[in-house]
Amino acid sequence: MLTTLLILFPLAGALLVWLAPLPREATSGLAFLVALAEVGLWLGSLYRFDFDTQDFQFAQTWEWFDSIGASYAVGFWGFSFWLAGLAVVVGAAAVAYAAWADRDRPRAYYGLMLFLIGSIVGVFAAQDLLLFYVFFEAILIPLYILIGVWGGPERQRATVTFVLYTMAGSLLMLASVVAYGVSVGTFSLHPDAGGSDNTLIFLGFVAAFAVKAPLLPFHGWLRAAYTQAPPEVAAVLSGVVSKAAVFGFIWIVLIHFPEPVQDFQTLLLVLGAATLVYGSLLAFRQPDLRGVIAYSSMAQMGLITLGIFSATQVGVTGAVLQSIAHGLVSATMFFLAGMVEKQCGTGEVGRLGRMAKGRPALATLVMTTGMIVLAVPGSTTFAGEFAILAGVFDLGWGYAAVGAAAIVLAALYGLRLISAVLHEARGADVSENVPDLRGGELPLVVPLVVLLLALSAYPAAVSDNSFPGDEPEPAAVVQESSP
Amino acid sequence: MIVAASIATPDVDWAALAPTLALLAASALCLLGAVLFPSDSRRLFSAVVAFAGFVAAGILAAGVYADTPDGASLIADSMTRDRLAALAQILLAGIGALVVLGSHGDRRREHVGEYYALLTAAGAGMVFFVSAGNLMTLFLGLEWFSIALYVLCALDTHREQSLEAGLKYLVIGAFGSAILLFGSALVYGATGELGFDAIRDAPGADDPLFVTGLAMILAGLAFKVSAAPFHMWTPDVYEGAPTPVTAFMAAATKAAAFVVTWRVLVTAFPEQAEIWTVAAAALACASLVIGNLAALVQDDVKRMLAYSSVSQAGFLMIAVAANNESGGSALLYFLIPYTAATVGAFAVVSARERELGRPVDVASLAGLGWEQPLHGVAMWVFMLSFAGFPLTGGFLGKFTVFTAAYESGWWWLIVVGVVFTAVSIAYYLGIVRSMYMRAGSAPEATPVAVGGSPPVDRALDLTLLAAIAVVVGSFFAVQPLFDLASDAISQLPL
Amino acid sequence: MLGPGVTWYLVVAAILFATGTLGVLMRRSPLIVLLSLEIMLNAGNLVLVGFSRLHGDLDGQVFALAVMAVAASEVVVGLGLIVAVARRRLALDVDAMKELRG
Amino acid sequence: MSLAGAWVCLLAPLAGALLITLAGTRITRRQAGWVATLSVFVAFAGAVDTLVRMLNRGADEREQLSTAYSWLRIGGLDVDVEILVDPLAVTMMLVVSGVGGLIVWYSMGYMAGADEERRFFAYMSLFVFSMLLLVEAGNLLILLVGWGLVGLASYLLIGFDHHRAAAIAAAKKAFVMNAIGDATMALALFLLISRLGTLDFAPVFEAAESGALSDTVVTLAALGLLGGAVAKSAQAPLHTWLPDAMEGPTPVSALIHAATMVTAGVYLIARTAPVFEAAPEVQHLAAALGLVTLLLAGAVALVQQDIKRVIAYSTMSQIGYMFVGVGVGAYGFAMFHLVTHAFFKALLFLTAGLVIHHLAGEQDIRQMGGLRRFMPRTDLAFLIGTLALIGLPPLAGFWSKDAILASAYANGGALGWALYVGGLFGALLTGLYSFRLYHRVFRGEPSQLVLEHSEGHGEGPLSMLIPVGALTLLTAFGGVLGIAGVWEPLEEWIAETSEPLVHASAGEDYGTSLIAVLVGLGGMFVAWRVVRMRRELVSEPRLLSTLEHKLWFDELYDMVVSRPVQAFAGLLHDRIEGPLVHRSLDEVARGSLEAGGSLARAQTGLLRTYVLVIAASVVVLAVVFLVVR
Repeated sequence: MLTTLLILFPLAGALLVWLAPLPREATSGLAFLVALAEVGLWLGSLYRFDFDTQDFQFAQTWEWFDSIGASYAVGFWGFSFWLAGLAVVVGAAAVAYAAWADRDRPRAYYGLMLFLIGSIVGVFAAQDLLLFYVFFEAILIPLYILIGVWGGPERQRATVTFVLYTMAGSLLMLASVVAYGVSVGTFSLHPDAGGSDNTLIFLGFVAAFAVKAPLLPFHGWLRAAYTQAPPEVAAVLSGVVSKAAVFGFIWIVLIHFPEPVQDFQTLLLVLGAATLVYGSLLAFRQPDLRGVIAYSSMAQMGLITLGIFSATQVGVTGAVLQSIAHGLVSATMFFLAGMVEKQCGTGEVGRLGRMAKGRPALATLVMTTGMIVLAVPGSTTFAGEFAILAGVFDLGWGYAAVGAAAIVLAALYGLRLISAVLHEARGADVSENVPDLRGGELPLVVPLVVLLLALSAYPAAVSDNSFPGDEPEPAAVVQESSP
Repeated sequence: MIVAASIATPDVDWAALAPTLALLAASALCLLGAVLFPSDSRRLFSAVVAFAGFVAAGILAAGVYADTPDGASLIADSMTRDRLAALAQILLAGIGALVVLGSHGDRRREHVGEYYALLTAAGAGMVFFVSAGNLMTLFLGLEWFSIALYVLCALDTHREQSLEAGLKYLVIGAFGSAILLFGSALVYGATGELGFDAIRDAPGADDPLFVTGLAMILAGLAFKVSAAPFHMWTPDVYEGAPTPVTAFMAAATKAAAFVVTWRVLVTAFPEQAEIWTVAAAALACASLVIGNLAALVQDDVKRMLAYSSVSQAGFLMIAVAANNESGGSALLYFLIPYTAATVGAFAVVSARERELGRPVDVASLAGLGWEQPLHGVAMWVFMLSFAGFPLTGGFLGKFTVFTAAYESGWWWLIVVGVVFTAVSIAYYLGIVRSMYMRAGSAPEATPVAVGGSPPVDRALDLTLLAAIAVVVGSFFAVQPLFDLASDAISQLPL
Repeated sequence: MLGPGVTWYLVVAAILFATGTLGVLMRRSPLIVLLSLEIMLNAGNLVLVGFSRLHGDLDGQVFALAVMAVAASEVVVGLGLIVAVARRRLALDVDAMKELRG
Repeated sequence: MSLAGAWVCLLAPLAGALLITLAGTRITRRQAGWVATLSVFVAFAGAVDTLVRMLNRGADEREQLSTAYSWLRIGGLDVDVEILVDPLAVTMMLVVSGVGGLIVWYSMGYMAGADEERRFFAYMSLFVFSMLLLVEAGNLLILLVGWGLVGLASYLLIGFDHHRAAAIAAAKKAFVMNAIGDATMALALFLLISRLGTLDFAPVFEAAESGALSDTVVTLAALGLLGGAVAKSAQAPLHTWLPDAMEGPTPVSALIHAATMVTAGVYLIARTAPVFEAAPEVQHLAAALGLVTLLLAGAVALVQQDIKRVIAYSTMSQIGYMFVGVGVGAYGFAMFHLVTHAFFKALLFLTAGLVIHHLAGEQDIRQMGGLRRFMPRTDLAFLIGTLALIGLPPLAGFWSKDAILASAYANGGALGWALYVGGLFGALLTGLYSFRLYHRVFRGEPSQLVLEHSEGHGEGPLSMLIPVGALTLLTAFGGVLGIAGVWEPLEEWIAETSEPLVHASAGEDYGTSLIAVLVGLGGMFVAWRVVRMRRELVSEPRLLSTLEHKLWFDELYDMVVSRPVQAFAGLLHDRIEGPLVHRSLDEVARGSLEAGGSLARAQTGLLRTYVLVIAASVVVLAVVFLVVR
C-alpha cells in the first residue's frame, strides 16, 4: 500500500493544485507542501524498509489486464527504493526552486511538476513491464509542456527533439514489450518470472534506455533540452529522469536477458566508456554553464552504464550509488547555475567570473558541489566511481584505464567550470551589485549539499543496502533469478 | 377460400431489429418536427428526439447483447443476431449520441430537422449494416447510411466546399459501392450463395470469379474504412463536410465498416485467409505510410485529422491481418477510445470554428489551451490517445493490436507500426504545441484574432467530458471492455 | 431450349462495367458521371440475374431489384446535389471541383 | 588502549575548519586564525599523547588499528574508516601537526589584513586534517582519500588569491597533475581489489611478501603507487607543478609545498614498503627518479631569480634525496631527512616570508641585498636554514642527508654508485644555489627597494617571529634524532614499521659525511666568489635559457598532452557533435516532410484522379489475388 501511496499522493496533489482556484503564492505553497509530504512519506517507508529480505518490499498487485497477463504490480527492491528517494527529494527541491523563481501559470506548472514526480516514482516502483512502460511514457507528458512552455528561447526545438528522440527509443521498446509479453507469457518483472534470449527484443529495450540515459550516439536531444528547460526541470531531467534508464538497464535488461547481455557485454561496455570520454571532452568545450553540466552528466551516465554492464556486484552497486550521487549533485549544479543565470542574466562562462569575491556563500557552495562533481577522493561520487571501475576492472583493465583517464578529464572541465564562475577576471555580466546567495536561495541548495556531504561520509548507506546478499559472486543481483 | 390462406412469412426477431427501428422512428419524428414545429423550438425538439433515438438504440442493443449467448441468423439468413453486432450497435449509438450532444450548439440556420433526421437515418443504416448476414443486406445497409451521409456532407449548401465534398463523396462512394456490388455478384455467381455462412460452405472456392469477387468486396470495404490507397476521398470530404458530420463519418463509418469487414472476411472467406491477410497487411502498410506522412504537412486541422484517421485505419488493418481472436478483440477495443477521441477532437475543432468564424488551421489554435482549459486538456487527451500514449485507451488499443499481430507472426508489421507512430507524434503534439506554446521569448502562447468571446456551450463541454471519460476510462477499465469484445468475437467461427 | 453460355453474360456485364468506369473516368459533366455509375450498377445486376437463372434460385433477382431501388435513390441525391451546385451558379464540371486538395 | 589521542589529532583540525566555515562573518579574522592555530595544536597534543602511550608499550604491539565504521561496503568488498597508528604514522603525525601548528600560527601575522583571511584559515585547517588522514589512514582507500583531499586543499590554497590568473592557473595545474597521480594509484587499487578483494594493509603486504601475487601484478601495483608518489612529491617527470605552486601565500608554500604534503610520496613508499620490495625494479626506479630530480632541480635552482622558486627547487631536490633513500630501502634515514627537511625548509620559507613581508611582496632577488643590516635575526635564521640545507654539521640536514648517501653507497652496485656520486654532485649544486641565494638576499649593499622599505619597522610581529625561532632551534638541534653510528633513535623507531634493506657502516657514514661537507663547502665558496664578482653562476646563454625554461618540460607537456587533447575535443565538437549528432534529426525530419509534401501534391483534388487510383488499385488487387490463388 505504501508504494501505491508514494505514487498516487503526488498525482492526487497535482490534481488538487491544478483544480484548486488558489492565488499564486498559495498554489506554490500547496505544491511545496505536497512535495515535502511526499518526502516525509518516503522517509516513513525508509524507516519501515527491511533491506535484508530477498524480495520486493511494500509489494502490491491489482488486477489490471489479465487477458495479456499484465497487472498493476508495484514494490521496491533496495536500489529502486533509493532511486525513488532521489526522485522525491530532487522533486521537492525542484518545486521549491520553482516557487523561488516564481513561475507564471502556477496551477498548470505545479500540477505538471507533481505529476512528473509521481510518474517517476511509478517508474522505479513498477514491477510489471507494461506498467513500467506506462510510467516511462507518462514522464514525457509533463516534461513536454514544462520545457515547451516555461523553457528558454529555443524551447520549441528543444521539446520536439527531446520528445522525438525519446519516443523513437521507447516505441522500439514498445515493440519489444509486446514481443516479450507474448513470448514469455507474462509481463512480471520479478526476477523469478523468467526471461528471454531474443536478441531483437533485447536491442529494443537497450535502444530505449540508451536514448534516455543518454549514451553516445543517442544524445542529440541532450544539449537543447538541458539548456532550454527551466533549471529545476533540467535538474529533474538529468538528476532523476535519466535514472529511469539505470532502472531499466538493471531491472529489465540485466535480469531478464542474461544471454544477450553476455553476447553484447563488450559492445555495451565500449559504448559506456565512449560516452564517458566523449561527454567529458565535450563538456570541456561548452560555452555555457548548463552545457558543461549537461555533458558532464552524459559522461556520468556512461560511467554508470559501465558499472551496470560489468555485471559484477561491485560494479552494479557502484552504479546505483553513483546514480544517487550524480542525481543529487547534478540537480544542485543546475540550481546553482540557474541562480547565477538569474542574477547575472547569462550562463556563458565567458561573461562570468570572479564571483567568489564578496560572495562567500555562493563560492563555498559552488566549490563544494564542483569538487563533488569532479569526484574528488572522499566524495560520494568518488566512492561510486571507484566501485564502478573496481567492478569493471575484472572485465578488462582497459575500461578501468579509460575510467581513470576520465577522472583527469573530469578534473579539467570541473575546474574550468569552477574557475569560470568564481575566479579569474570579473566577467562582463558580473556587476558589483550581483548579490550573494541569501536566505531565499540557501534553503534550496544547502540541504542537497548537506545530503551530498553526508553521503560522502557514509556511502555504505546506499551501497550496502541496494541488493540483498553478500556473495561477492558477480551480479548477485541476477543470480537467484536468471532462468 | 383462397383469402383465408395465409402466407408463410419468415419469423422476424423484432428484438434484433429494435435498435434499427428505434433510430428510424427518431428519424421520422425529426422530419415531422421539421414540418410541424416553428423553427425556434424545432432545434431543441429534433435534437432531443435524435438523442433519445440513439440512446434508446444503445439500450436496446445492450439488451440484445445481454441475452444473446450465441449467435443466430435471422430472416432467411439475411441478418445475424450476435454480440458482435450488438456491441458495434452500442458503439455506434454512443457515437451518435455524442455527436448530437456536441453539435447542439451549432447555430445552423437552415435544415435543422433534416440534419437530425439524416443523422439518425444514417445511424439506423449503420446499425442495420453491422448485423448484415448476407451480401445483399450488406450492400443495402452500406448504401443506406452512405446516401444519408452524402446529403449530410452537402448540408451546408451555402458553403461551396460543402457541396464539393458532397458531390465528390457521392460519385466516389457510388463508384466504390458499384465495385462492391459487382464483387458480390461474382461471388454469388461462383457459389450460388449470398449468405456468409453459406458462401463459406459452398464449393468452388478457388474459382477465378470467386477470388476476383473477394478482391472487389475487400476493395469496397477498404474504401469505406478509408484505408490507403482507397482513401483519397477522405481528406477532401472530411475537410469540406460540416464538422459534426465529419465527426460522425470519421467515427461511425469507420467503426461500422471495420466490424463488417471483420465479419465478412472471417465468416465468409476463412478459406482464403492466407490471401486476404496479406492484402490487409499491405493495406495497413500503405495506410500507415501515406496517412502519417501526408498528415505531417497539413495545415488545416480537419484535414490533418482526416489523414490521421487514414493512418488509424492502418492500425486497425493490422488487427484484421492478424486474423485471430485477439485480433478481433483488439479491433473492437481499439475502436472504443478511437471513436470517442475522434468525436471529441472534431467537437473541439467545431467550437473553435464557430468562435473564429472560419476553418481552423494549426496556427489558429494558438492559445486555446490557456483560453479554454477544458478544450485544451481535452485536445491533449485525444491527441495523446491517437498517438498511443499511456494513460489513454489509444495506447492499449495499439498495444493489443500489436500483440495480436505478433501472435500471428506479423512482427515486421509491428515495426512499421511503431516507426510511423513515431512520425505521428510530430503532428499530434504539433497541435498541442500550438495550443500552449509559442516560439520566441514570450512565456506562453496567446490567442490569435478571435471572432467574439467563445460561446458558452454546456452540451459541448459535456460531450468533451464524456469523450475524455471514455478515452481515459478505457485505459483503466481495459479488462471488462476487452472481455466484452472477446465475447463478441468468440461468437464468430474462428 | 438452352440460351447462350453464362460466359456471355459475364462478358457483357464486364463490358458494361468497364464502360461505366471509363465514363466516370473520362467524362467531366456530373450528369454523365451519374449515368456511368448507373451503368456500372446495372452491370452488377446483369451478373446477379444471369447467375440467379443459372443457379435456379431467386436470391440474385431479389438482390437486383433492391439494387435498382438503391440506384434510383442515389441518382435522386446526385441530381439534387447537381441542382444545388447549379443554383449557386457553379460550373457543372467535376474538374472544376478542386478547392479541396493537398 | 584506545586511540582517542589519534582520533582527536585527526578530527580537531576538521572541527576547526567546519567551525570557521559555518561561523562565517560571525567571528573576526583574528578569531578565525586562533581557531585554526589552536585546532592544529590540539592535534599536536593528540599526537604527543599517542606517542607517549606508544612508548609505554613493547615494540611488538605498537602497531594499532582502530575502526570507526564501514565506509564503502559492497558484498565482499568492505572498506572501513579506520586509522593505523604505528611509529611511522606517529612520526608523521608529530611533524604535520607540530610544524603545521607553527606555520598556521605564523600565518596569523603574515596574512593579517589580507581579505578573506577566514577562508585561508579554514583551508589551512582542512589541509592539516587531510594530511593527518593521509598519514593515519588504516587502509589504502582511506589513504587515497586523504591523498586526494590534500590535493584539494593544496589547490584551494595555491589559488587563494583567486583574482590572480597566474595563481588560478597554478592551482589548476597542481590539481590536474595530482589527479594523474590519483588515477594511477586508483588503478593500482583496482588491481589489488580484483586480485585480493581487500585494501587493508596487512593482507596486501602479506600477499606481497608471501609472493601470493604474481610478479606482474606486484610490479603494476607498485608502479601505480609510485605514480601517485611521484606526482604528489613533484618528482620528475610530474614535477612541473611545484614551482608554479609558489603563487600561493608563503606559509602555504612552507607547510604544503615544503614541510608536509610534498613529502607524502616518501611516506607512501615507506608505508607500502613490502609492495615495493616485492617489485625491486620499481623501487630502484623510484631511487633513479629521485636522483634525476635532485640533479635537475639543483641545476634549475642555479638560475632562478624568485626567492621562493629557488627554495621550491631545493625542495624538489631534497625530496629527490628522500626518494633515493626509500629507493635503496633506507626508510629510516629517508624519514629522518623528511623530518629535518620539514624543519629547515619550513624555516627557510618562513624567513623568506619575513623578507617578502618586509619588502611588501617583492620576491625577485635581484631587487634584494644587504637585508642583514636591517633584519639580523632573520638573517641568522635564514643562514642556519641554508647551512642545514647544504648539510653542514652539526645542523639537522647534515646528519640526515649524509645517512642517505651512505646508505646508497652501502647499497652498492651500479645503481648505488650512481646514486652516491649523483647525490654528492647534488650536494655541490645545493651549496651553489643556496649560498647564492643567501648572498643575494642578505649580503652585499642594500638595494634601493630594501632601503625604501626598511625605514623604521622591525622584522615582523611576534606571531611570526616565535614560530621562526622555534623552527630555528629544531633546525639547529634536530640532528640529535639520528647521529650516525652513535645514536639513531628515529631510524630504529621507523625500523619497527619498515625494516631497512641496507645499513651503512659507521665508516662509510663518516667518509660520506666528510666528502659531502667538503663538496658543500666548495659549492658555497664558488657561489660566494661569483656573487661577490656580481656575476651569475651560469652565463653560457644556451645553457642559461635551457635552465630558465626548466629544461622545457612545460613546453613539452603543452605540446604532447594538453594541445592534442584540446584539439581532439575541438574535433569532436566541430566534426561529430554538430554535423552528425545534432543535424541528423533535422535531416530525418526534412526527409519525411518532403515525402509528405509529395503525397499531398498527389492529392490533386481532381475527382477523376481519385477514381483512377481506386480503379487501378482494384485491378491490381484482383490480379494479385488471381495470381496468388
